[in-house]
Amino acid sequence: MAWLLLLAPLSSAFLVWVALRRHPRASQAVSITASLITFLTALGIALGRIEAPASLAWIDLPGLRVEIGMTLDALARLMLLMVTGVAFLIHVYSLGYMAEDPGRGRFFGELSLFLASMIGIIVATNFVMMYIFWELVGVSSYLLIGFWFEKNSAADAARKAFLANRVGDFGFLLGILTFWATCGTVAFHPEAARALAGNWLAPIVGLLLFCGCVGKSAQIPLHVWLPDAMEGPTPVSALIHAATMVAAGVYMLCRIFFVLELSPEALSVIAWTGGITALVAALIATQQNDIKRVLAYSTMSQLGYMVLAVGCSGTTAAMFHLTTHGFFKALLFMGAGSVLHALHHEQDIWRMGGVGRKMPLTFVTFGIGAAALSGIPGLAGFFSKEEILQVAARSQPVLFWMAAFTAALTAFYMTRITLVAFLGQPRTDVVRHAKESPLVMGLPLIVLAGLAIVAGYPFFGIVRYLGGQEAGENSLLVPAASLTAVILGLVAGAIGYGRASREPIAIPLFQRKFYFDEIYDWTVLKLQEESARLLSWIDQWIIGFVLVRGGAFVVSLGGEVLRLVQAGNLREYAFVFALGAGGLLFLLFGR
Amino acid sequence: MSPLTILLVVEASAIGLILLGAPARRVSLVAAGVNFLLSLWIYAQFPSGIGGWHFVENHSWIALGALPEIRYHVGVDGISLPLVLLTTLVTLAAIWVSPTQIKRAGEFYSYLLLLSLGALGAFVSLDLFFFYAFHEFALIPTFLLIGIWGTENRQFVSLQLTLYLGLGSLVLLAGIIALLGVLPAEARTFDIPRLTEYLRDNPISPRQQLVPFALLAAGFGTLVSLFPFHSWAPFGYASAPAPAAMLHAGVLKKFGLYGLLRIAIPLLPGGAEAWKPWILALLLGNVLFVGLTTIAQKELPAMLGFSSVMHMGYLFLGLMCWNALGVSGVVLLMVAHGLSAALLFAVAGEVRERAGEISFAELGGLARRMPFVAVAFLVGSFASVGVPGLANFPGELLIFFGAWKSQPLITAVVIWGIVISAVYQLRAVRSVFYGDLPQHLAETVDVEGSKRIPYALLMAALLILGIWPGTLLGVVGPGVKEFLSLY
Amino acid sequence: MEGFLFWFLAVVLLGSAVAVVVNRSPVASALSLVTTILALAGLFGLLGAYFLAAVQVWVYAGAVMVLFLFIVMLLDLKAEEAAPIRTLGMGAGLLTVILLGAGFWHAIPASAWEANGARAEEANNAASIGHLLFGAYLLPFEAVGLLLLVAMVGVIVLSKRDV
Amino acid sequence: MGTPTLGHYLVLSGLLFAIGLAGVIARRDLLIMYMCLEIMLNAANLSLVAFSRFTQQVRGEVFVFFVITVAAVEVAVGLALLVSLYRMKRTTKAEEITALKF
Repeated sequence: MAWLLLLAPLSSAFLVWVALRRHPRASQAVSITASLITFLTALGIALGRIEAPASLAWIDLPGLRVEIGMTLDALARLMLLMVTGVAFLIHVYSLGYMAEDPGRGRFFGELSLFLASMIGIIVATNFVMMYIFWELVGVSSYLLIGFWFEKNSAADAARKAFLANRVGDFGFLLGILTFWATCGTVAFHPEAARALAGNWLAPIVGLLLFCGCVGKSAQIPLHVWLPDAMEGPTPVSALIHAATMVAAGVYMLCRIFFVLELSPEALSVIAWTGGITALVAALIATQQNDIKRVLAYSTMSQLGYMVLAVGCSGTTAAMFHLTTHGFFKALLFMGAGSVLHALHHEQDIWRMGGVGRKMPLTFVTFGIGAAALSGIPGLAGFFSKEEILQVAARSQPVLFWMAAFTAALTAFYMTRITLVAFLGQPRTDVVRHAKESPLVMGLPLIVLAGLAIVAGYPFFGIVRYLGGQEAGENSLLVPAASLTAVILGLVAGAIGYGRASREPIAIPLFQRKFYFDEIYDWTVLKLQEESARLLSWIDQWIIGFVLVRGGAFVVSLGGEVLRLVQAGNLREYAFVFALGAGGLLFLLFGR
Repeated sequence: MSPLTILLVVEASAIGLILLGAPARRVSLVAAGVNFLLSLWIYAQFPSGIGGWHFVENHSWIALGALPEIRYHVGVDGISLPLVLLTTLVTLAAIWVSPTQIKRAGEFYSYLLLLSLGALGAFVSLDLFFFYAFHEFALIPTFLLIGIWGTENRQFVSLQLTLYLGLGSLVLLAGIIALLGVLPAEARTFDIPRLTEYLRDNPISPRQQLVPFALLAAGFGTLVSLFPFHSWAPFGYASAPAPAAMLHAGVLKKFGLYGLLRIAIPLLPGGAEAWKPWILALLLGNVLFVGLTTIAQKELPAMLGFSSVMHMGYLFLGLMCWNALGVSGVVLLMVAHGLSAALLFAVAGEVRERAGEISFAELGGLARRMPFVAVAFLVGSFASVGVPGLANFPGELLIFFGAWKSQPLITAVVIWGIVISAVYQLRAVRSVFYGDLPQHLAETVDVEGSKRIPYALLMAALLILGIWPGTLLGVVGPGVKEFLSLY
Repeated sequence: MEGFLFWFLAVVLLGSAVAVVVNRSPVASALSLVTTILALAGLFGLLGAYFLAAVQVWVYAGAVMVLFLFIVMLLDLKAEEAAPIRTLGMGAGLLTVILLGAGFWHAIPASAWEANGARAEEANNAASIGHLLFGAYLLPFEAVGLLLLVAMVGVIVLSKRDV
Repeated sequence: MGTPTLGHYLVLSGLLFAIGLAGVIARRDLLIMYMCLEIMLNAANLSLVAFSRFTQQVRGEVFVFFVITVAAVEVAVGLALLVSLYRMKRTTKAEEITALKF
């Protein structure tokens, strides 16, 4: 039964790919059914009705056994439920959002492929299986970002995403290989990892594996692809680049925590990477004008939070925040998508204004999501962020203060986009003619808004499900600091943008995203391009010309010389032949 | 009669029929189809779980005084069977994608069949003489196919390729002679299993192995385009007509690797050990040097040619580490690379023919006009980049695992190749199929109808082997185990 | 007696062979060739191969030489008036004779100079050849017969003006 | 003048062969070259017969029989070729027939 989790979306993807690409209605039906089946299966698993099946041997050779199996522990069950639930809602939402796109058959097929790969990551029983599906989510993300492949920007963004992920995966694979070489297995066996304890390889393995997370979860310095990935259709941004795939990095860290915890050095590097990412992304978010980009940087920043939590040994906190963030970030993106849908894909918040009055449902749900993200008490985000700040305060005080400052920034930029986009007067004609989105898009918003409100409360049981909070004393300083931060952020946002009709402050460093793209253009890309060109030149001229053609030239020179002899004159041939024969006689019969 | 002989006879008689004036395309399609089904039958009948030779046929052929006896000795084991399957499948696809209207059709199709016959013969031969002769035999149609039906600069390219490969074969021949030369006279034989047995029981001293191994490695290496003996490959493939490039890059090139795997390394382990550092250094050249060179290519076929050279680096790595994981990976990757290279070259041929352009700067946005071709190219690209779910991934993975314990640094550098290959392959996707559609390509038409079948076959094979490598590993694993236990 | 005959025939043989080479007129060359062949037939007889001697005379002197003369007449070839044998060609020829002759001499093993075996069964010479031809060498014999047929067809095809 | 030995015959055969070859080299007329070829064949025959006699085997003579037959065939075909060449080129000079294809 549990195999349905993988088989349903896979067969849906295959069916659409082979037969239904040209039949949008059929492929929608197939894909949504598949996602519903996975959700129900996940529910069955969470309720304990469905057991994990026996593993199949995928590769079984002396020295390496790779299984395809299913781990269905609490961690996986929670993640499954969140992913399949959000995925189902987004499938439904896409019905409305993509209604006019001629290529939506393909779109739903690719969504199914993504869903299957994501589930594969969640249930993986070993490193190789995780790597397989890890790569596959990369592929489906590539396909979906490049869904509108005619757009140059979308095509470039897709490629950038795949390559950045590949760089991370390179480290991930090296980490897997090192782990296997030291521990003799690729399975997630905490006992097997004992071979690493106290070994000088432990931090190296941990950090190499972390590389995978850096790529997938858009941590600095491999984060550059995430904002560009917003070129994909908005449901994709909501599902893949906000709620699920990018969170897979954090999930992976929790899954392999038994390796990470062997090395405090690796953990603190992870914590610092997360903290810095959270802060930098939040700073950039304050100055972006594209509504989806603000949300993208916000996602990055929240992922930084989660990574920070893992680095401070707070896997429960990380997973808690991952789940709630999945709900409200999907909500925010779908809300933004609803606005874009109504405004004919106008993404600049300064060209909106007053959308709230035209689209009340979207406004209310978006507002709930924004409030949850900002960490306003009583909503899901408040509880989970609180957990993270607690673990940070316990082990990395400096990072705690950075995180608290980030919380203020979060509240600030969410206030900014809500005020600028939804309140005030309409600034363009498109807004004046906007209409509320259809019900298929509205319903998922309502469901997610509900979840964004309640998911954090203890009665909802996420933390309990994960086995309770990390041990340790909760300090009172944390809620105080975070509340102050939120209030400061809200007030600053309200003051700055309450009546603004254009950007009151301009900080180029933040607008240009800390110049990461420029730096990469100038270093990595240029370096690689130039060296490629140089090597190609060497290949063509030194190897291809001097060596190969030089050799050919010597041979053909010899040929030219010999040609003088081979003039086609029979008698000359006979003479040379006679000389040779005579010579041979002397040579062979020497006495 | 062994079914392997039937495989050879079917192609030979198809060539005969074509020469007698039968409709070339139909006859060769039927022959290739029959062979493909027959090889599937052989695969189904192949005893699982046991290594060793099967479907053996062994007759004396010719015995000349001082020369060791030459025997017609054929058979397959878990290593050569996948290559036979690869050959028949790619042959079928290559013949199928060939243009229906082509000048001198009879010759064209018989050369394709001849090329396939040579490769097939080399893979099933257990006699060194036939092993060598079949491959040599296949070089002739390669030359003619490029020389007559090739595109840009075909005269020069076909000559260069043939001279290069001929020279490689010559060095190889010298290597075989040197190998037999270091043996005592009574042990000299062309029979590969007997040679293997003899050398297992009476190993020759490592010093004596140095020269024969160097010659064999250089000869086979040239045939597989080991850096820096690779110059023939990229432009040869770029200029070859698509079916010829499919068959050569996909199938015939594997002969060199197969020879290293079957002859050079196992028979001369001491030589292999001594030359290992050199080969490791050269294969880095394949992955890094050629990999980066590939990035700088400006035309689709040349880029595919370079990329095919680059991927040979992985295979050399798997061979040099010489353990069950690595060698199984090599067999898998040989098949997978054959399939993906065939698919990509077929698409490149389609693009060249339908769009009339090959340079990246002139192409773009073709996915809108030719969605099927775009999908095929995407699948081929993902396969060659090593994405899971497609056949190349398990092969590469096994090679990495096999090589990691003994050569972690080199392996790490080679793994960086997965990033390099993603860079150039996705750039090709981007600039040929994505983005704006230029005016002059607005009328391009997609592949339709039964012409899609060969692409579908190749994609299906890639998918099946990628999703469940066990389909081949069930045969390869025991075969490799038995094979390695012989030494 | 045998010694004398040998030396006599040897001198005639070589002399007429040189005459074939140096004669300007093709007719003279052809006639010298006949002499060569007759001398050779004599040598065969001296060696006891009477049957072959007879065949030599019939086939060569009879058939082949007639063919040669016939062609010479047919093509109406004149002596090479304008350019006889060039000195270069002459030198090359001489060099060849010296080099090859010395080479052969050099190559003959010492034992050959002592070999002075008895004659083979003279009486049954033709009979034993016949037995071999129709026994052990039957297949080559038939093949040669086929070859003759093929040659005949070939010659007809070649000499027809328009095929 | 004692009885000739095998060596004598062999030297005689070698010299005859050399003269024939010299003729092929020195003469420029294809017809004469053909005659010289015949001389060379006959030289070979002589050594075969001599060997046959001095080793008391008839097999060598059988071989000569075949050689004579094949030589007759060769002359017939060769001369036919010569005639058609002459028709085409109006010459039988070897230097003037240098291209391997027409």
